[in-house]
Amino acid sequence: MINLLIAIVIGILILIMAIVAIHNKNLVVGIIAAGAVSLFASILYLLLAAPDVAMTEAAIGSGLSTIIFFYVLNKIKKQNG
Amino acid sequence: MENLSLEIVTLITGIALLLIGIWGLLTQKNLIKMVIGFALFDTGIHIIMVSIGYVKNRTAPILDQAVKTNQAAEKIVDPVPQALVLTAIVIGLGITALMLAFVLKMYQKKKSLEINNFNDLKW
Amino acid sequence: MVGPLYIIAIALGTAFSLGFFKKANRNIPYAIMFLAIAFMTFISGQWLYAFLANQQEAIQIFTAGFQPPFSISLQMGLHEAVFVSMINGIGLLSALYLYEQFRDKGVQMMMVFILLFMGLNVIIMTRDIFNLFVFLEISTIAIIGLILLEKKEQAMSSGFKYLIASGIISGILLIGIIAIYYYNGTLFINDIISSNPLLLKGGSVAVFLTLMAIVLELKPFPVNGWALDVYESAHPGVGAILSAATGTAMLFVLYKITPFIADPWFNMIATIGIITFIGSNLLGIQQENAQRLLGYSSVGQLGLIMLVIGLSPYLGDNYLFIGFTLLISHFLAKAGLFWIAGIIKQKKIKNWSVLRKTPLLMVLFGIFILTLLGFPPFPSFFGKWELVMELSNNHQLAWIIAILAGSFLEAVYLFRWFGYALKKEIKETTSKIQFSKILPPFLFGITSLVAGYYTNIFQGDAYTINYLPLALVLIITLIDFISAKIKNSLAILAMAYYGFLTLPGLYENDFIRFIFMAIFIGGGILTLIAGYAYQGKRKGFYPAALLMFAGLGGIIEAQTTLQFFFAWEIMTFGSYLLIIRGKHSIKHGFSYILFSLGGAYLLLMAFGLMNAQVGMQISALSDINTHLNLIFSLLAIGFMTKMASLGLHIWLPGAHAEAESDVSPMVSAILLKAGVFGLLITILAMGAEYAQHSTLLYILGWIGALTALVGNLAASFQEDAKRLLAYSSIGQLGYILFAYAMATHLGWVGGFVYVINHFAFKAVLFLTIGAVVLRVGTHKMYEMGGLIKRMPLAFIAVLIGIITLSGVPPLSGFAGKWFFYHALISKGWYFQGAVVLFAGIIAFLYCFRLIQSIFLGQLKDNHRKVKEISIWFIIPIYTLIIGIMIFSARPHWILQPISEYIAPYFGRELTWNGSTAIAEMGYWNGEWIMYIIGVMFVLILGWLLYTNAKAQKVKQFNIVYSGERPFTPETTHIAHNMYAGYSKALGFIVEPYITKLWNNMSDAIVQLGGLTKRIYNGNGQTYAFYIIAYIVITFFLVF
Amino acid sequence: MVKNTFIFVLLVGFVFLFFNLFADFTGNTELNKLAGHYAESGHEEVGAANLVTAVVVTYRGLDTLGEVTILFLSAAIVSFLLKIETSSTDDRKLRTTSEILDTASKILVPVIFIFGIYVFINGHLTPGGGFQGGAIIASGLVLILLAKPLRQISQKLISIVESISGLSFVLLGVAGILFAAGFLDNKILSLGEFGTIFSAGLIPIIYIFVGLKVGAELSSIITNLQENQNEA
Amino acid sequence: MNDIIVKLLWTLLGLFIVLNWGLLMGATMRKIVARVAHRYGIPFYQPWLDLIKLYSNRSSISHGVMFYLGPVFRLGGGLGIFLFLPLIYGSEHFSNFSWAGDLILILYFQFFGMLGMALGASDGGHPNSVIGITRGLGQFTTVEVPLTLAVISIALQYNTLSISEIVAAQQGGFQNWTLVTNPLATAAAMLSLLGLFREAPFNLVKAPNEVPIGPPTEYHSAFLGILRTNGALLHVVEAALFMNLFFGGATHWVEFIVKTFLVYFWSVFVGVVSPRFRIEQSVTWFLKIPLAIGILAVILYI
Repeated sequence: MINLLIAIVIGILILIMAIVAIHNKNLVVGIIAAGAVSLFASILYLLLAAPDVAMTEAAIGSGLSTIIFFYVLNKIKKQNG
Repeated sequence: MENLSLEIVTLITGIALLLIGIWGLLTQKNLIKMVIGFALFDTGIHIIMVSIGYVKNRTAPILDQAVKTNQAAEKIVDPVPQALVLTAIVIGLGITALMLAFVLKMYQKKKSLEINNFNDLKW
Repeated sequence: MVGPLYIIAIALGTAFSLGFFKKANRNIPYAIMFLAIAFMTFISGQWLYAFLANQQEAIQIFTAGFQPPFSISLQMGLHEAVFVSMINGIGLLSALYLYEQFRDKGVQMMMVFILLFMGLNVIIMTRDIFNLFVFLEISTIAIIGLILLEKKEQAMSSGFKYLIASGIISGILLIGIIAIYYYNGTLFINDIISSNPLLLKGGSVAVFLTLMAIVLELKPFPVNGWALDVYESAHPGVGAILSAATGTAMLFVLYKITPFIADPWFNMIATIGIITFIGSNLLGIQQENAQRLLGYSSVGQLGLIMLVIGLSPYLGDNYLFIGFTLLISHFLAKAGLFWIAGIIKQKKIKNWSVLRKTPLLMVLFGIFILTLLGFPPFPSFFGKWELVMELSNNHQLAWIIAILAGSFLEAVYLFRWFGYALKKEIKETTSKIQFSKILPPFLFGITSLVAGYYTNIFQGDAYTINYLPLALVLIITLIDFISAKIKNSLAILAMAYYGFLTLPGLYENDFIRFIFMAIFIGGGILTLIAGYAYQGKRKGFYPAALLMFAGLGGIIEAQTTLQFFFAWEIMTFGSYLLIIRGKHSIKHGFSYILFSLGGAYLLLMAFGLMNAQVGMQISALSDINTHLNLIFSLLAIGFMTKMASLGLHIWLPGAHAEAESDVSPMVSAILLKAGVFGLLITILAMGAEYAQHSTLLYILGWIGALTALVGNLAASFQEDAKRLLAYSSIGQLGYILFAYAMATHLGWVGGFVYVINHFAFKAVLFLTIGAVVLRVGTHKMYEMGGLIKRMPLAFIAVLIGIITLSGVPPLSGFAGKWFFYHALISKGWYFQGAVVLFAGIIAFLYCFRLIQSIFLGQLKDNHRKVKEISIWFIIPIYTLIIGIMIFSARPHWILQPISEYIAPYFGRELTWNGSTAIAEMGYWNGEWIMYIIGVMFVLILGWLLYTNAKAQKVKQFNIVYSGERPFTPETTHIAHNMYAGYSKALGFIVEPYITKLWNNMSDAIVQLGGLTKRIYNGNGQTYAFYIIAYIVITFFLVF
Repeated sequence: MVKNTFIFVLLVGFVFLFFNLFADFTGNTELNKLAGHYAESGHEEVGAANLVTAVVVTYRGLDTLGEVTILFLSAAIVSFLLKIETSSTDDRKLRTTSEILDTASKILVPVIFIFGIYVFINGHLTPGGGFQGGAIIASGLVLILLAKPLRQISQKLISIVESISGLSFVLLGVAGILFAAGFLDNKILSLGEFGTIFSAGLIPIIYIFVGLKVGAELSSIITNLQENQNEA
Repeated sequence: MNDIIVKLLWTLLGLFIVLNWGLLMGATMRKIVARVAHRYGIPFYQPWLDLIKLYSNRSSISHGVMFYLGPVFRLGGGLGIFLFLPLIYGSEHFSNFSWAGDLILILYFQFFGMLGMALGASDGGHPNSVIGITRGLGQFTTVEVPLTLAVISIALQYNTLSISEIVAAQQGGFQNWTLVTNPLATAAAMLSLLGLFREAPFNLVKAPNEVPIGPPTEYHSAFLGILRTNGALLHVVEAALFMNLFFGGATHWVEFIVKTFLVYFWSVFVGVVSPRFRIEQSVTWFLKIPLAIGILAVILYI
């Protein structure tokens, strides 16, 4: 039961973060929010008894891909001036 | 509340995330935002997949002290969707990285991140 | 046998190890990659051979040592072997073709390339649905990588669009797969099939999503903007891969999962297919960019094959045959065209005229275009034929119409393009062409031809008499570089031999066919004799002419509708090539081929309907018992397009007038008879009972009469001699239509008189005028005049020609008129008849105009030194004139057997008493009329010679002119706007209403295309929107 | 705005589609036949305690191969893409990194690497495996780059690691055909004692290569983005 | 062989009668027209004098072969119609060669002369000739339409196209003439006749009173002689054709002469009292009233 509650809360958080990621004007915030979505998602995976997936999501979804986003953003900003 | 089980909550979360992702992909004019939208869409699908593999009140598909080999079939969740998701996540990363590389190149060419500025080829 | 898994291992191993060669000389990694692909090809080819040689069962390949569904398994069967061989084959050739690109761009692209083909191989072989997804992603990403081979700015954005789109699609696929897994507990395709995934609603939605994703990978219209952008921006070599290899693999996937699908969904696939086929072909019409055009065409072809898959429930055993022939045609042709595009490096289709610099490329281009369009003898011809037949057997007329409409649109742009390549002036020269680039399209072109032949053999109605002439055409094409004189002799010999083979038999068995064959062969030989007048090589003339005659002969010889249609299409294409040779013929050739194809499709439809009832024998046409009106109308209209009946005539004047001097008689005097022959067998098949009371023929009669009127009237108002003759042909064919539509004994004999006469005098007139045009260098009649002084032989020929044409006794033209009068009165078609006879009198106007403006009146100063027309024209002309004379003096030699032939069909109305024809109402003795008039003529001439023996010859310019002297021959020659008063009174009849009508129609289609193409606004986001919308809308339509 | 309304309507339709898709979804209460088979005999057939790993590496090994290939492709394309006509290279002063980060990276990076290797070597026993381990190694690299943005990571090394591990993966797969029951069969080596590190036959070895390969590929993507940063 | 010679001799006799009657009739008509116009007119023997003069002209010029052949064709046309037309009903001798072809032959043989004339005149190189020919041809096309319908109508009526049989069907008195039994066809044909004879209002083709225009412009001497001969011949045979079709034919030469005179007189009479049409007017005129009558004539017999 507690798992269910946690899942609901996390789920809501995920959705909020997702909306932030999409609708925030600031790209940096957006990217971080997207990373956060992945992070929360990995928690969901844990709840769903999928530690492997959780690890992967945490490492790749919220870790590496966020970093790649930032690299690209960074580069774009630099080119801009 | 009684119908609401864990996997259904996560399934709904996944679907909602997927829809938000599509929404972002379709409405945001910024290329990076579009990629973010795509990443969310992907994550949504992954959550759906894992939810589908879940079996009520069971543990991870790892055989150890807690889960003896002879009772595994009653104790663990379905490993197959998890395996698939693993693959899917990595594929998703590859595609995201590729998209971002393209975005970067496109930006270098036109100094713009507006999708509307990349309509050179049409009809 | 090397196991199929080694394909994967080799490809992956090569790709991974190429990383070691990043800094090395790039030829080394290229060689490794090439060898790897060659080995992959070898593996697949060896399996293909094994399956073909000994019909064994498909084998299953398990991975990881476990049975499916527990592990991923692959399957290698005949189908897989074929597809994998196709894919690897094109991979090998692409590798060769892209050699330069790989050398420039480095090792990474080679990795990408080989992985692409590995992906496609696994896609075909795998039996695991998630595995399918993974390797689909591989090939998608690899394609995106290959886009970068072309260093274009647009390549970036199109790559991004492609990524977004395929990202969404694969997401959808993933959802579908996981849902299928949920509902069926397996990922093994065979298990999914056996567990019937559609039982649950959710399961069916899951299958729906999977299906939609795969369909979307095939780029259905209008959800394919990103793919088109890639076609346009990528290197043509990549376009070839995307279109031929990826498309083929995806089709196989669709084929693989069809067992999942419920019946109503087949309709959905078919609908998607047809919308794609028609939609993209519609958009192709306005496209100027060659690669994008090829993109539209690819999408359209894939749509067509999707349609075939969707219609498979109707197609029965023939389903695979149809689908595969269409696919292989698309595969060969599209790859070939893309490769050619890469060789000549011309973006705009208007600039493709550079192809003419390299005849080999031109020929290949032609082969591929024809392969795409389903012309014989290429595989898709038989595929389309069977498709129509099977649909017709299942009463799916609407599908047939839609397919033919789409094919027609496709023909529009392909022939426009082909026309540009054949005719537009060449702006720039091409650089040298490497062997590595020309080899792949060359091999595919050869394969196309060979595949066509084997398809026909497989299909079972191969007919050697159809292929012998084609082989000859091929030979003539190969020796096209030698002098025209030799080729001409060869062609004449070949025609004579063909006649020798066929004519005696026909004479014994079927007199009507004999007459037509004699016209085709005899006319062909005579007009070819005129070809000796040409100097140089006349490149391309002989293949085209022989192609046409091969088709004409085939039409007569055909026993089945398939053979007939085969020959018909060959004839159409050959004549198109001939027509488009004229100087300003690009437009006319285009409209000719479009009308011809439109007509041919109607024929095809009719043959389909017929096949459903009585099979393919032409002789069985008379046994049909339902849809009589529909079938006969389709046939009649189809043949009337070739006969240029009113409403369908607008292609003719230009096509005939602009053609070369010896081509005009071929296409006018000879070719038009093909339509007549078709109409004739149609009406014969109707039988007297039906024919004599049919509304259809009643309408045809009126059309014939009005055609005659309008044709003749329009001819009278022409300033251009050849155009005049062309309109005259329209008018004459109107008579013929009218005569046959009567379906009576007298009418038909009259029709035959017209057919024979029109052949003879139109050949004489066109040959003579053509020869004159060659001498004076203009078509305009008012720029000629008085040429009787310089070319008396030509004048006499034209004189005989117009006497025959206008029906003045004693020459054979009168026979036609006589039969007409009697026939129309006995038939009761008085008013139509009056129109026809009125038209006949109008013929005098243009006859007079023709002979007066050219030969009589004042000789122009610049023509004072022209010579008599070439001897090579005089020979055939006077041979024909002798023929006319014999026919006039001894009409019963030919007409009596014809009369006997027809009598059993329509009831006897005519008897022969020696040379006297006796009808119910009157009689006619051609022989005696000839004698009486001859004697009389000689007597009067003698009298005049006697009284006027010393007449002094003066120049034409020496005339009484109201006390003044005329200025110049130009101002004294009345030729321009000759019938001004007449045109004031009746000119309204020949206003180009019909041309306007057709123009408006084609404008409307173009406009529609213009509006439709707005959906491709170039915005990747919009395309993404389309994908989602397409899925959702289809979902609501299906569920 | 009109367009957004359209999109919204569309998404509502999409929701409806999903509603239909999962109308019969009740959640599982037991394993299906396939999963049941894995659960019951997976440990005997494959010998890996982590069934996900068993599925990923052995039962569905071909998928994994494909997946590695996708990353490989991505890396190759990204590297190719970013090399295309690099724009003008003006030397730009980069911010100097802080001492702390520098030091931290020196200490942390080896730990991270070792952790990554641990994750993929133990993939058959505990959660984790090649992908996760590879990702962890790649994040170690990121840390290096954060600390010293100008540091050149040897592309060549990465490339060689990538190639060798990829080739080894393929060769091991082929070895499966030659010496065992099929492509990627892990029973070339004995399955060992269930639950120990040297068990599950080939799985740990394959996972090592997968880990190395994924790590190399991700590193390649990252370094490519990094390197070009200097030139941009 | 003997039969054919006898036949030829009889034919020549018929030709002699017809020709002289044609010349006389022409002169008479000219006289009448002159009197109507308050002139004295020519003497009745004038045409013979003209012919003799033309044939005996010493000097003559030719513009070329076709110029030379034109008159031959022209006379051949007139003579041909004569040859294929039965003149006197019931007379074996004056039925000429009508066994070789029926009404259709005669209708189409009209063109023979026209064509030759047109070509010959064109070879003369005179623009006015060509103008005349184009006008004539244009007018002729529509003149033929009512005639065609009339022919169809009587073919339906008598169920034959053989002239002899048509005449045979009209025997037995005035009430059996086509004029009575099929007045509409007769009317249509008689209107066409006006165009065939090219008297006013349809004489723009020859434009007799202004600059010389029309086919004969360049002709003179024996050439013109032949044309004149043909003119005389043609008027009679055309009139005879109409006589045969609509007015009961002739059983002896007197009836022949009276009837042909009246038929010819009809066109002269209309000509005398009519102004002249422009070419497009005459073209459209024939497509109005005569055409309507012709159509009615056919409809009545369907």
